[in-house]
Amino acid sequence: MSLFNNEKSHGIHPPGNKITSNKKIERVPLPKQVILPLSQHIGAPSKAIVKKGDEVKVGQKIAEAGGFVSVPIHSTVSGKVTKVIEMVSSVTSNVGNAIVIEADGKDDWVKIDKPSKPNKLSKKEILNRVKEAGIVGLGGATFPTHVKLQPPPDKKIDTIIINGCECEPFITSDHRLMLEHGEEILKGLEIMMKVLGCNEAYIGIESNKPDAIENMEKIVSESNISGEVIVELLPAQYPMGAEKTLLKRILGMEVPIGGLPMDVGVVVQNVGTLKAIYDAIYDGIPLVERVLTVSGAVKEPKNIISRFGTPASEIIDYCGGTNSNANVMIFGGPMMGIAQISFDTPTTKGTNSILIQKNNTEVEGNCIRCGTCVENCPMNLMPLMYVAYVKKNMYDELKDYWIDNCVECGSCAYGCPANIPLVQYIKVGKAELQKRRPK
Amino acid sequence: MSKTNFRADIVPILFLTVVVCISVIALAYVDSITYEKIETAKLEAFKEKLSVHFSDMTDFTSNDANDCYVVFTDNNTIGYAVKTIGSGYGGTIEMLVALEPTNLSSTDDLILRGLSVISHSETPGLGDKITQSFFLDQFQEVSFSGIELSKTGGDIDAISGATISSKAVINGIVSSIEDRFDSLVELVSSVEVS
Amino acid sequence: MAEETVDQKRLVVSTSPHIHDKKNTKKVMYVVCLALLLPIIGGVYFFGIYTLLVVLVSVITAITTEFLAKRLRKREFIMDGSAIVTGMLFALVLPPRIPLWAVIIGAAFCIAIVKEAFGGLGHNIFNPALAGRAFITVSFAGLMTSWIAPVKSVISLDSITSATPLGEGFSYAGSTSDLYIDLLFGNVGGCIGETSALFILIGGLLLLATGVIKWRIPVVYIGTVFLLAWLIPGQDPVFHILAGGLFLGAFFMATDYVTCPMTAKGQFIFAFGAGVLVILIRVYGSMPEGVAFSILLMNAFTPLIDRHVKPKPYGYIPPEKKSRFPLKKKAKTTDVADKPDQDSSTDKKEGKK
Amino acid sequence: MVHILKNLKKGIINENPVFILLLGLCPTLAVSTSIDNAFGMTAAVMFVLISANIIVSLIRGVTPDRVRIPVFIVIIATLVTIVDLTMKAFIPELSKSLGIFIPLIVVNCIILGRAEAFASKNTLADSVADALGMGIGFGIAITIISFFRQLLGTGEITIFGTHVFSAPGLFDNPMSVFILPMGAFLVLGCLLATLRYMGAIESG
Repeated sequence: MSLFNNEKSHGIHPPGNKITSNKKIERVPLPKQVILPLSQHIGAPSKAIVKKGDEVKVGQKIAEAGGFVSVPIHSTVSGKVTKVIEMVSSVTSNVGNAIVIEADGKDDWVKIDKPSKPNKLSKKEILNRVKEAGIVGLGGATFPTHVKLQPPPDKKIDTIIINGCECEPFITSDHRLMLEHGEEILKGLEIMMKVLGCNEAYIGIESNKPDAIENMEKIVSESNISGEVIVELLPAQYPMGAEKTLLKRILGMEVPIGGLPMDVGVVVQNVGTLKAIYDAIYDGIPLVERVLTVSGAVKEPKNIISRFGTPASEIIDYCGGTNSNANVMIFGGPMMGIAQISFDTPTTKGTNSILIQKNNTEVEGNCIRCGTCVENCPMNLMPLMYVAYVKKNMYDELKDYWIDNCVECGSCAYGCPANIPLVQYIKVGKAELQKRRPK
Repeated sequence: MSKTNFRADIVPILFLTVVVCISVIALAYVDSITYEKIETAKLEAFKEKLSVHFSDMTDFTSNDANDCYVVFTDNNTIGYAVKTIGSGYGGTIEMLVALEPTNLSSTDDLILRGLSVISHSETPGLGDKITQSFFLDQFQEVSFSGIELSKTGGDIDAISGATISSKAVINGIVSSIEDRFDSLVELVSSVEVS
Repeated sequence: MAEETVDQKRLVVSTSPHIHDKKNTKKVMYVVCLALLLPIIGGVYFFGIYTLLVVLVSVITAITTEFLAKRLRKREFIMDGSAIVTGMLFALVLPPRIPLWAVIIGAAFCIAIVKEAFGGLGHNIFNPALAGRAFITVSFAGLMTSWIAPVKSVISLDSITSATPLGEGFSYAGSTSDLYIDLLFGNVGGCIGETSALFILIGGLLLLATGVIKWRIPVVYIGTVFLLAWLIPGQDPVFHILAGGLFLGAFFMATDYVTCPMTAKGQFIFAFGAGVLVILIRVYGSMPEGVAFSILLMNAFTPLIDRHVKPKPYGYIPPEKKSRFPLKKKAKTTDVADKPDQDSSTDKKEGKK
Repeated sequence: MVHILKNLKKGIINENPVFILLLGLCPTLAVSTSIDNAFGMTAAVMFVLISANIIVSLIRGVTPDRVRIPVFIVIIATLVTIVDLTMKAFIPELSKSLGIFIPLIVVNCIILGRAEAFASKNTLADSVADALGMGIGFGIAITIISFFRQLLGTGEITIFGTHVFSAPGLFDNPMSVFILPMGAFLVLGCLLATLRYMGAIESG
């Protein structure tokens, strides 16, 4: 079958541009003001528990989980809540509430509830702490981690895959994290394995990060779980870091259409999330900051660590400002990231990179049916059919081509010689199908 | 259920029957006027085809299968004709081969008087050149054995670019005449007896 | 200072991905043009400078027609090179001494009817150049069957009527190896661009090397013809692949993105079908050459192939096949039901270890 | 009187059977190889169309609904057979070149369509006007198509043996594709496209 379906070719090789991979993580000065949207994660928005005028400290809970698939939000600075505003989400473009906090510059922390014996914590306690720390998947999808750690009883998890691929060009935050905080990551993994009760884990790292592979292998071999964790070298190819492609690459299994990795007994977690789990369990620190890469058309591309809610402009200024012709700011990588309306947009839990670019959108041409998108699609779909059907408003036919299986990785649009924005058409089609779905 | 509704069930049947009857009567009437005319028209049309080769013909007779003909002028046999079929590029080619009134001991004695194409579906501008006189005239006064392409030693030059059509004509003539030779002989002898 | 520039800047918002491969339609078309120059040079060498005129007229007519058609359809005319490719390909499948007016009519037909009437680039069902050739063949059968022998002089306007090797069959005076060499280098009668297998092969390899075409269609197409000719008694497989327009068709026509299937499996079916048709037409049909019609016929099948040969998507679980014997099926399903999915996946995993 | 004229005009322009309703394409495409054929076909179709409309309109009050279509078909088939026999008897040449398409008038959608859609619901005068209009519309369309096909396919125009004119370049190298069935589709397609472009047909 490999003659007909060359699986290796499914995916693309955009130029890596990992210009910041040798830059140590730097801490950005505290912002003067933070804007914290109540919906920074997948699931129900959090519910605010502070009101205008309240004094808050760093790490103080300012919103609590709005449901099971939801997490609390903590203040990332110390200061005063000045207002609650309505703002457009930087991810979904939905309008939601956001809490604005004026920083007093003191950076006072709330009393940290640091467990005395982190290794002795029960499964329930760990889950509770993970949830209360507001941890979500930091790879970009921002799925609440405590939900992932509590699979339904009929789904036995036997393998954990740690995603250290970072297949998107430019981004190096996970790379730096693995180099500088490898031990914490592995401790986090240990906690996860304990919670899920499984004794098999893979750390998948792309071959373009040899130092990270070396570092992680060294740390794994020195740890007490060295027999259970395997560092897996993966070819540098986009989208290797999508959980479904990663799972297939490492375990040779496919997640059924419409299913989750847990359907085949696997949980995929980003390295950043593991670091956050470590912080929450060992140090009792909630999720208030993260590592992110600032790259592209900025004067000094850097890996930085910043508090959530910091306006992007402050981070960019810290990196020396933008080059003169830049007119696009992307939260996330160039392949799947979301272009932002303004430089003032605050970063959120899912923001793993700020990428500055010059707009290079070209005129959309006619599809010449070259099949590049079919060949590039990691999910083995036929993206061009979605364009054809969406253009003709034939939404029901989209299902015949398994549109729900699309992960919107952008490989199709990247290679399209006619510059067709395929992902845009696919998003329109999915949204239209969602509208028609009987509730 | 079993009760038949006269208006709903019987009337339509009766109506349709009446209509059919009327149309049958009408057709029978039209047929009675036109039948003879159609037959004569057909005969005339064929006679015309034959008279291309036998300009002084007055009558002809044919066998049961209607593919062999004997042509007369005032009861004198002046020649024979055979309908031949070749399979060409676009379909069958129907032809009429006119023969000199020779001794019919074997096919080798036959001499062609001429050839005409009755119907064909060859490519216009190419294969349909078989209907043009420069090609057909080659078949005048040719012995049966000479019906072969000049390339392979015969008397007939193929139409350039339409070798297939030319071959089809020749193969059609040869095979059809070989097939129908016996019935031609039979027809001729029966005519002579009467 | 920096802050000011940052704040006042207006940002452009577009959907992901924000980077793009350097490949685009225009570049693809110009690479094809470049590859086509080789067979054109071959044509000029063997049949004289007049053939260059034919190519030029064809290309100019194609571009002009596209411009006019776009104007008529009130669409923007973009010089994306596809008209040049069509014009070149069309000229290459014409006899060397075709009158220029026939070239104009044909090239205009290619663009106006076969391409633009269906909606322009990407929407045509048939390969424009081949459909144009078919149109001219049916229209002016006489012109399209008058071949000349190679004159091997650029300035010569001589024309000695000759038959193509395929039209003549095997009645070639000389040894088989001479025939092969003549066929390979193009020293035979035929269309402008289809005589020299070697030139076309080099052009085709250029396309393969630049990634414009995939190996599947040319290899399967030529391979099928070779294999079938080898299996049929009395046919010379080498002669069959070298003679006529098979190479030109396999590398430049059958691989046309728009009119061939997109999936690898579909391309196999397409190329195999075309190969079978070539042999059927050449050996059992009434025409000496069948490349053009084989590709056109398979073009007609392309939408069907694309509809039914979809790649198996990631994570696809085939629906349970309906057995024709319900009793047996029942027994089977209970078997399967006993073992949940989990088992099969762990099996796989263990295999991996 | 006004609406009779309206019905007449409707068939020729607004609802031209070939160009707008796209009905009766089988004979239109098949026999439009020469203007002679077009005239012959038009005459045959018009005779059947008018007679069928007259008869259907006359019996519209008494025709039971359930056997409506069979009755219409019987009437049309009878009329067509009459035309066929008559043509064979009196104009065998034309009959031969129209060939199978005379008997096939039976299934020509224009005729059954008008009988069913119009004549079975309207008065005699209206039905005759409708048939006449449709017949003329069909005639005009098939004549235009056959004009182009004959001109392009043979390079000259002859009507009933009379040579009208020949196009200089075309006569030496006629584009025989237009005489073939494919040419009929090409000509019809181009004509429809032109009419649509000029706004004669509303795009829908």
